[in-house]
Amino acid sequence: MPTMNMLQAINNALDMAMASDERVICFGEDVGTFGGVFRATSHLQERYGKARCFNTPLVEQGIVGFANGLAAQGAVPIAEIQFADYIFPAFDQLVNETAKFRYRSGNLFNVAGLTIRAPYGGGISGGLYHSQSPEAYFTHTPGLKIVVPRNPYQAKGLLLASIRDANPVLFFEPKRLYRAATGEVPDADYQLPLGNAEILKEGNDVTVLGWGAQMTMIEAAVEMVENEGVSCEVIDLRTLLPWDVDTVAESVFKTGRLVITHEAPLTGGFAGEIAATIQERCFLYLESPIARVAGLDTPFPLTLEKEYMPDQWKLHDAIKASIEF
Amino acid sequence: MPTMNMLQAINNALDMAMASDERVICFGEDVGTFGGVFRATSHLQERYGKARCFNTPLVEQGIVGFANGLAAQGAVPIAEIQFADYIFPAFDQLVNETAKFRYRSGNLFNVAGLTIRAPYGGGISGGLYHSQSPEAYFTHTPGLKIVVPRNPYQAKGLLLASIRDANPVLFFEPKRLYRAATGEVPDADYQLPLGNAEILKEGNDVTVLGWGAQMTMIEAAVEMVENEGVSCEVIDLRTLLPWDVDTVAESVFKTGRLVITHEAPLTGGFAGEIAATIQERCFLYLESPIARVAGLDTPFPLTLEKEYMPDQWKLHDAIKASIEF
Amino acid sequence: MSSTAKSNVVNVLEFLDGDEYRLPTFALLDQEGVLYPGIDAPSLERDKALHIYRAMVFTRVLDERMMAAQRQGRLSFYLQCTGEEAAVIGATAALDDSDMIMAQYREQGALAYRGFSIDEFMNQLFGNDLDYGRGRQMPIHYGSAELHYMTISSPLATQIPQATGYAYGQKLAGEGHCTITFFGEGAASEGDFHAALNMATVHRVPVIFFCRNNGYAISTPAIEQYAADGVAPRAFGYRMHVVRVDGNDVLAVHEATREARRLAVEHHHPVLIEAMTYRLAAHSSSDDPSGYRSRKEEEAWRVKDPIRRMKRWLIDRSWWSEDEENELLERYRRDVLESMKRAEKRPPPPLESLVSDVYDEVPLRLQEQFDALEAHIRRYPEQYPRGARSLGIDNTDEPQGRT
Amino acid sequence: MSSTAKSNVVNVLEFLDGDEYRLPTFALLDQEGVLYPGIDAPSLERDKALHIYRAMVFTRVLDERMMAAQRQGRLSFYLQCTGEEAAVIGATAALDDSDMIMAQYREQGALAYRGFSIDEFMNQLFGNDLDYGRGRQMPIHYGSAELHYMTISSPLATQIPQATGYAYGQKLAGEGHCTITFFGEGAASEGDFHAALNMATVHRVPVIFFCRNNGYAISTPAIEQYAADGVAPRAFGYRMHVVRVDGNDVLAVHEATREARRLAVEHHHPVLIEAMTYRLAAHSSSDDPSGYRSRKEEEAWRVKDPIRRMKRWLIDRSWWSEDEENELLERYRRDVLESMKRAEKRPPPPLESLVSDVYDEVPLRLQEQFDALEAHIRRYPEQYPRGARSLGIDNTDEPQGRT
Ligand SMILES: Cc1ncc(C[n+]2csc(CCOP(=O)(O)OP(=O)(O)O)c2C)c(N)n1
Ligand SMILES: Cc1ncc(C[n+]2csc(CCOP(=O)(O)OP(=O)(O)O)c2C)c(N)n1
Ligand SMILES: [Mg+2]
Ligand SMILES: [Mg+2]
Repeated sequence: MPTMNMLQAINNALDMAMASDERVICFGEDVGTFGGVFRATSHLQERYGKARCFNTPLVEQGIVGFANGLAAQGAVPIAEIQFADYIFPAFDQLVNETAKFRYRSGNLFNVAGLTIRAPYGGGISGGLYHSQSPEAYFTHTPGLKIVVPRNPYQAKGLLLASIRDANPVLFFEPKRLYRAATGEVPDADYQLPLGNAEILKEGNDVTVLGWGAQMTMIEAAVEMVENEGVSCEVIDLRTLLPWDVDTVAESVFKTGRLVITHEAPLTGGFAGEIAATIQERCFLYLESPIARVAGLDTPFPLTLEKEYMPDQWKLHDAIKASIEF
Repeated sequence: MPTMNMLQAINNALDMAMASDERVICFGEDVGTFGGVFRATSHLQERYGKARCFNTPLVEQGIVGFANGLAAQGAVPIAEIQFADYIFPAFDQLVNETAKFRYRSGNLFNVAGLTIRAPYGGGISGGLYHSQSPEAYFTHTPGLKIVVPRNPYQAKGLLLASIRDANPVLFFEPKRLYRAATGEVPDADYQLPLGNAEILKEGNDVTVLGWGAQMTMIEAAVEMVENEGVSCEVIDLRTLLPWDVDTVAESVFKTGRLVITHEAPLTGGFAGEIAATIQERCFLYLESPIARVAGLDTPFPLTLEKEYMPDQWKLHDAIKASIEF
Repeated sequence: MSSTAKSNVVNVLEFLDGDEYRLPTFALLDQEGVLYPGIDAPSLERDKALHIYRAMVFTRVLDERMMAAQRQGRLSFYLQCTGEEAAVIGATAALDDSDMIMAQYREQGALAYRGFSIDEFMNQLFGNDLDYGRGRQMPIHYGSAELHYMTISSPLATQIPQATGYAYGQKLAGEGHCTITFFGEGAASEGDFHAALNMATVHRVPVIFFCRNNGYAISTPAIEQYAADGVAPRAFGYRMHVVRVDGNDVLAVHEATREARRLAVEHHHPVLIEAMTYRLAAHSSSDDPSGYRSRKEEEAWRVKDPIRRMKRWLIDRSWWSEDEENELLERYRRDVLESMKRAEKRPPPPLESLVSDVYDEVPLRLQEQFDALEAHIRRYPEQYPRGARSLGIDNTDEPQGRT
Repeated sequence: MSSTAKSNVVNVLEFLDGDEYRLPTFALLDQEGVLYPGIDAPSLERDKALHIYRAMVFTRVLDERMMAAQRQGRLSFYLQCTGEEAAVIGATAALDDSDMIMAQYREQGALAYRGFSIDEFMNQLFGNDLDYGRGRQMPIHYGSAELHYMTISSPLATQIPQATGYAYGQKLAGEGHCTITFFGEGAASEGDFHAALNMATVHRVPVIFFCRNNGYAISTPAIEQYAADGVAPRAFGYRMHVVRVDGNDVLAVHEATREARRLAVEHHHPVLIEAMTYRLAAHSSSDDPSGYRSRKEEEAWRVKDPIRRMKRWLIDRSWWSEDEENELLERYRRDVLESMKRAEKRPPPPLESLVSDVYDEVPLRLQEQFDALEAHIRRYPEQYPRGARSLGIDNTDEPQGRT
């Protein structure tokens, strides 16, 4: 099996999607000749022509508006938003339009084919506007699916599934891992299921839950606490909307403890939803409060980014505190 | 003391704010001659002139962008978004700009004077796009304050405080109550504190928490359950960001039970944040899971709106279930 | 590189503001409905002309009856096309029937022209079990897949970039179709308008941007909406083909749109059409224009009524008569009333319509929410007459109309 | 009502596309830096001319040095103004020093002209304790309240409607000031651009919209950004005063902006200026233009270098010499290097800067988060060298530069 980094895996998925369905169309700022500022769409214009892979003018609301219309027409658009921080001008098109297209028309029309890709997250010295993790701005929006991969293998399989899913999908890519994460990725065309969390490691004392780039923080933290004799069950949520309550609840029934982490600010972050749901489902099983390890309730900083990040040491302490409660 | 409905109270607050500070400027779609589609800005143009109260072109991103610039210049803009459902085109200006203006510049510049008013909520046969409660889309945004009044008296005092607060404030007005809620409102210029929840009724068995129009549902539900012998402590959160954790936690320490309600869809709604925080703070005091009574995880419907609404009967049952857990 | 190459150099500083370039208004019929002198009879055959006219008259009747019904409390909300029938229907008639229409909300005439039945209108207006939209949207948010009429969405201007995208798909499909998108001069202020027109010329998309400039956005007069001479000059900023027409002249609108369609489909030139017209009625049933405009102004426009003008032209050609007119009016009025009665009596959409169509399938948690709701309604059927009715619980006495 | 009144009626259908109306490019200096024949010497006195020129040279030196520093890993990111100095500085020099500047990010020249010190530049670039922005934003996000230069924000085009609002405030204040906002031809595609220009003419606001059309938005050539003849014709859509200038001709830019300012301040006419120029360097230190444009194209523009052209003009007037030039270059290079060393050595902003300035005061819960963070850093000081340093814990050996 070839080894790829996450960008290569994504590029490979896009290539396969375009090869297998001529209705698949990729576009966004700098996506054409240049292959995107991160090069996720490299060579696609060469291979599939300018009509199917192209630069758009610099207007995110237009990109998503155009994509909505194109999807309604029956095409399978994959639009790139250059940084997730710049998805907000398209917020109305996503939240009022994409998400409600099918419902409001009684499924006379839908944007089933639509996928929006956007690199998200910190750890790259990007400051306020190249570091945000905006997933929770969208998890409050029925009608959208939201997917975040943690490594190259997941990225390819989840992206192919997102493109082919019969619902619009927001696909957030952890850009910190674009080149940093490498791994074996099958050449074949494969899909990983949407809506299913994955248990990466079984354990008994505490459930540790995250998604995307935070899985690397979890991995490091779990290694530390396991050395201190704590047995962790590790879950990658993978799909944030609709999310897999059952897998998480089952795990907490067993461990009695839950630590959730995300990079985005604590307040209003998606960990709140998970904690609220799980405290209700697992009330009688909880042995300590559900803990959230998240960003500060501030914009994303730069010089003190390391201090801001919900990293393995913060996770380590939260896991220990949960155990020792 | 005169009796006013909520619109009159808001109009009165705007009038007072404009009279007491000539830097206060009101604008938005149809806000000028017409006084706004709900008439919240009636007579302000007559009184203060076209330069200080005017119609804008139909472009929410422009309204908020303009307001940001005007506030940065030192003015005190009060912008109206005609329906909260139409605030999303301005999402980027609000979340990336308004909220981060002070932080990113080290307070060289800020938009301290800014207030954005928007009618929100259901119960008026408005369907998908005249019923939304988008507060949770903003509670994930450090730098914003978010305020929701429940009655005319609160509306006037909180709006005056919002206008004069040294931070940008989103002021969501429960339009279902615009004319339905009436009450005594002092003629005087008064402010109610931001950031403080208000205990409307003390009680021992369960804390029931909400804001805005849901307070009327809570009131009705509490009346029912109190007749069945349950003693409720009722809290109006009033300010959603930054929110008053201490008052809520204190109450739950006493009652051991919490029921939270909002109209917006359950998943990702602000009740999740509250539940997550309170289960952590009050873990050892909780006698039943924190319950959330919210909208369905769907867009807002029309014909079956009554069925959708988190009303007093649903609240009644949730309170009873919490007690009987 | 950047397009300076084509711009010649001058050494004298001069500021332009576009006033140099006034766009004229294309018209064929004068205010009375008589062809301007020296104009050839336009290429509109009798059958098509009558098809258009009937749709215009039907739209007028529908609007009158439904506004009356709204005033009687039978309907929660209504919004008229009155005064703009020529613009909407003249344009629609110039298209192929399977071209896509992405409208704003005041274009019921387009549906009438394409054959949306009265019952279909009524089912949407009353949000009953037969409404394609399953009673989820406010009245007037029609849609029809069969008639290639995209379901209306309230947020303004969102359909404009969508039209660009839809038309891009049509271009790739290569079946010779185009998209028309209607919007008001108010909606044209939204950022989405700019995005849509710019992307359309860059990607050479077969789309017609049809602006109904009716002078108002609710209470806001056009003069507070923009400082320019209408919306049409914006086309120059995108190098887009543009024409301004008298929107109350159905022949001019039809002719302009026909040619625009040819440019769009045959040459992939997107086109902007600005139809100058007037919203004769209130913005909607929630509005009262007496607060922001004069009766005198309204009267001045009432004499330019597009239906009156077309009628004169038809009668002059002996294609139409007062007798036929009266018969038609009577029939439409009767049909609308009967259909309304039928629609009012129908049950509301089933309870499950609350959770279907959010996704292709109902997700697990949403199903749980639904199950809890159903159980709740069974506990309190009297509080939820519609839900109870859908569940077959019959202890309710809800009136049939809307709340 | 709607502005049809002014539009005359025609009976012949004709589509326009703006090609009828070509906007010329205003220039005073030819490509060599020689005044076009027959042109009066522009009204730029010697002192001002040299002030402008020094700022241009300084900007070039700063850009060269800092890009080199970035390549050496001393700086995380950098972005050059190279090739656009005349546009930015020529415009700035035409303003009153207390007019507000709301820039995009490639306008360091404006700050240089107004006297931002080298140390001030460096403190921002290195995000140290003296950075006004407290090390929160990426390099090049300068701001100065004293110099009326709004802190840069990365999201594109957001400053454009803000400029309209800021200028509205200036108009009400009545002190005769205006706002200039700079943006690229790429950013002009955003919806915010449309909103800003339309609101500016409707509300007659003293604002200058200055578009640096440098041919590219990262890799996207202008030809894929819009189909029109540049950005300038968009002004017609708003009835806005507009002029296009050779952006590499500092005299033309200065002259045009001076007159624009007069129109804005004295007549409340907002103005759009399109300066045709070229981004000679990469988009930023993260970019490599060889992937999307030819060396030949770059070379063709290098000969049009605005600094070379101004220098020729200055030397022709005997206002400048090669000796002065060399001395200046040397001084600037030395000053930049020395300042850089100072800035690199400074400590990072204090830990509390993580939570200050989110609100006017730190909210209770945020203070709790901060306290927890502080305690955490005290437990793991070696993992947070900067935080530990700020807390006075000194067991760290972090290198001084950026991570
Ligand atoms: C994004 C958005 N903002 C505001 C509104 C509220 N609104 C509904 S109709 C309308 C006026 C529209 O005017 P115009 O586009 O000229 O169309 P007309 O009603 O004249 O046909 C407004 C402001 C809305 N529906 N969507
Ligand atoms: C809203 C938004 N979208 C995308 C970006 C990413 N981005 C940064 S610069 C740039 C190109 C800008 O081009 P232009 O406006 O022409 O300015 P120039 O760099 O040529 O000076 C892009 C796409 C951004 N910063 N903000
Ligand atoms: Mg209108
Ligand atoms: Mg550019």
